[in-house]
Amino acid sequence: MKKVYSDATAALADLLRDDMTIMCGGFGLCGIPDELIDAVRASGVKGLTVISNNAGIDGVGLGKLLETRQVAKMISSYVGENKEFARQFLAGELEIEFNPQGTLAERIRAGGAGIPAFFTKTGVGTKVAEGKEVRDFDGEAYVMERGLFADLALVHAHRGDTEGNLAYRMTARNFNPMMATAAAVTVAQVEHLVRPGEIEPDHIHTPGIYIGRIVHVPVREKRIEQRTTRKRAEAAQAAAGGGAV
Amino acid sequence: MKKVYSDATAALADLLRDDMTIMCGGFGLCGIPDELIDAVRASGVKGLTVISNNAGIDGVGLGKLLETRQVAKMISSYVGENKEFARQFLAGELEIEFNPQGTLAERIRAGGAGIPAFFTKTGVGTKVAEGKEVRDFDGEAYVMERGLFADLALVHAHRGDTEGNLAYRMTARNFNPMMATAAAVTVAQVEHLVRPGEIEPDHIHTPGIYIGRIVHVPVREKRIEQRTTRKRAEAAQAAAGGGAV
Amino acid sequence: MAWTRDQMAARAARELEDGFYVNLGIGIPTLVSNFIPEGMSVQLQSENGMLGMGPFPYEGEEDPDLINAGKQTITALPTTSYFSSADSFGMIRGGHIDLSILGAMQVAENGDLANWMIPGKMVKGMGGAMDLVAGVKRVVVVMEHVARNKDGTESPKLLKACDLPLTGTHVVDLVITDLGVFTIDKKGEGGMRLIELADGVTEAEIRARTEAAYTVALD
Amino acid sequence: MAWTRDQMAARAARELEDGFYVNLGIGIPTLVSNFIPEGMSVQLQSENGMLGMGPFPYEGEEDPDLINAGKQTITALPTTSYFSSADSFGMIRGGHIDLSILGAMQVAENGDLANWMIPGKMVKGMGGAMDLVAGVKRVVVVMEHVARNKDGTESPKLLKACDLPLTGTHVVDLVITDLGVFTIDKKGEGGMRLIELADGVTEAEIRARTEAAYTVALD
Repeated sequence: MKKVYSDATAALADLLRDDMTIMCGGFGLCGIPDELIDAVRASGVKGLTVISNNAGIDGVGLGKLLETRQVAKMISSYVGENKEFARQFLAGELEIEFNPQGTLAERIRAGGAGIPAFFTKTGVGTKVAEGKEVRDFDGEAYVMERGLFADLALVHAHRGDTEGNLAYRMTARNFNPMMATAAAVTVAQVEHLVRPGEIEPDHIHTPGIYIGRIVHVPVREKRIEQRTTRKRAEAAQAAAGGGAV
Repeated sequence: MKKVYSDATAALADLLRDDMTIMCGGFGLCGIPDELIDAVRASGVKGLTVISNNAGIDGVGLGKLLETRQVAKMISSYVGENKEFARQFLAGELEIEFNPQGTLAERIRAGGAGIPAFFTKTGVGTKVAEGKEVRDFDGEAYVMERGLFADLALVHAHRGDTEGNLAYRMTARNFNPMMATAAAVTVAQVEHLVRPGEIEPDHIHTPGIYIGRIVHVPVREKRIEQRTTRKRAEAAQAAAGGGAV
Repeated sequence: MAWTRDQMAARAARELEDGFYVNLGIGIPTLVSNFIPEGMSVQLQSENGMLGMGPFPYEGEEDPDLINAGKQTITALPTTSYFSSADSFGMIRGGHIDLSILGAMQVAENGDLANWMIPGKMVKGMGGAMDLVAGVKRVVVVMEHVARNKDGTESPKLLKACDLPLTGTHVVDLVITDLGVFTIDKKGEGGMRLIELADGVTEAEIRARTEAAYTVALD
Repeated sequence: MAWTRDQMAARAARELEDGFYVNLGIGIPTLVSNFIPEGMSVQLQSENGMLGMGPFPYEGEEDPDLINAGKQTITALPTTSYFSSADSFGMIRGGHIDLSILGAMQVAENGDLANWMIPGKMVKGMGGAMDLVAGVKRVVVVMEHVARNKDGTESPKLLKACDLPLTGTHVVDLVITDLGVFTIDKKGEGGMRLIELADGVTEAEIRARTEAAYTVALD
């Protein structure tokens, strides 16, 4: 079983088809499988349903698939940073299903864990609960949400071994671990490809069983969406005076 | 907020009461919070409902609470290794609710994650589904199971920092992470107590938010339930000839 | 006269307690972290998968892998842990976060909250707001007392009932505006209660600019 | 003449494929790991929270923190990963394990399986068996063809319908006994089919010792 592919195009070649459902990891531009997204764009497949917390920004991440009109529907929690998205949506060219972020995360986890439906308080009494079963448990109302499962999941990890075991870094973890479990095939883009055993088994976040294919994409440049910093002088001032109400 | 207590007795002193529900981590004797169990025994509280995958063995782990008749009910998946358990059960002194192991694990995770109920294929058409809602999703039958939440959870970890962040070791992880999330108060017994920052933040299995109290219990002796080994000669032989069908 | 943004944040910080785990929304709520009293342990959760959020990085030390839920670069602390989005919202939905401080477009006297969409305008999505208000133990709203319209008029934001699509029902415990502070008995029959006035603000001024019914219980 | 335990395990090993993730039950199924063909990548899952289970440790190298679902001491491999029980059964329930090989007390011609309790006897619990049969893609039972009773008589274990409490319904794909091999069309109408005879066993002998209806499709 060879899971390692030479590049993103090779890894996705026989997996892509029109009208398929693709999960795509990442939060904002953090932890997105950008090289795999580029390969989807290059393939020209269209009519895609994309499950992703966000929709990238113009020209970056999933924004690239929006530019080329390859996406028919997004299932997301927040898409605020994308002008092309707004244009297509307002023109009726793009369908969007908004999910509360936690409901989206749990629906994906459920899909991967063989749970077809679960109940949550989130969204009770709001538009999100419209058309869904609402039920009382111990005097509190909960809405029933369904598991999500995709044809293909694209994830990003910091390290991966040739067996497919993955480890994520900091907040680049986000939706990647659940998505890795919730698709017929999962393809991982890893910054560092290592031999089995090099990731301590207690530190593996995604066991190799979930990863069908893996591509080594060394980091070139990672985009930052909101570069926020403090000045050293300010910091010193804050440390000196800070804290008191 | 000081989470660190000097010993198990001090950590549990004001938390224990008759007829309460306690979750207890571990699989067999692996990863059990033995010192915390000892403190429960010493306290003399009784009428306990204990949620634990197993019931220890005679005189070890939860077996100690059975000896003293402190347990009124067990919620478990397998209790085969305990003679005193069998005696009390057959005498009608002890109630037992069997759950499939995966259903038990998921019920605990659900309880900790605010999910009052979920659907699973496990147990459909068996005694486990009796009296429960069974529903079709996409042509397949699923049974509805409820989340579990306890008054107190007792867990064991390999390392813990004073903030309550925990890391488990190998298969001693088992039920501990979910149980840590699914109780009003969770008390952790850790083999190594370290300062915040000493456990790499990407390697923390249980964030400190779930841990109310922490006790440092350096390892003395860990019991092994089934000591199985191979001889070096056998191994050499297997390596030389092995593998072919 | 009314409270400034910093004064509102400072007032919100008085809701913090030692050992609290807190989620702060975007805008004024973010400022609350500047007012955590010295020596008080408050860990900030960021719903994209982090507990123990530190301050913004020094210039040149930004790490693209380390952002908060507002997509801003941040830093870690010795107490920090990272986890997946599913685990993060398990923490939120399971009631493990003590306090959520967030902004709002409208709050109703029964604790209903609207802060995610305006019909007819481009909807960006609710993000984690619905999960936070439904799951967190105590929800504090920090917002301007009234909305300023483009034509120069103003509209009340504390209402008898929200007319914008809801983020959650019966979810708000406390509202801090630039004019004062209100409690809401979100699960009971106690309604909304004015408990503090901002510096120089009168109860009459608040009454004139509030649609919601409320009782007064100033110290 | 019939197959030995090792021969049954060897036959079960022919169900393995390169790249498979497999869960082995206690007893004969455990022996299957001795018959994994050289050069074939098969990772064994242990439902207490491990993927990539290695052989038993050398004497003196047992680690109490490293056990399998039968509570036996084992070892790790370079491919090993550890995870929680919830994650382990998410893997099982979600259909990610390719093959489960386990023992049984009874199997019915519709694929029903009973292997966890005998009414009137002390019940030990089902452990992970119900989750495995419901969740794993393909379920192979390895068992003696008949049960030997204390009075010397024997009872069939391949039945028209199980009379013991069920572990799962419509779950078994293949049954390997000491006498032969049967396929079951567990979700369809194809029923049970005898596809192989053990060395020296006749179809007549199997028919005499089998209650279940089956068709014959020997090569």
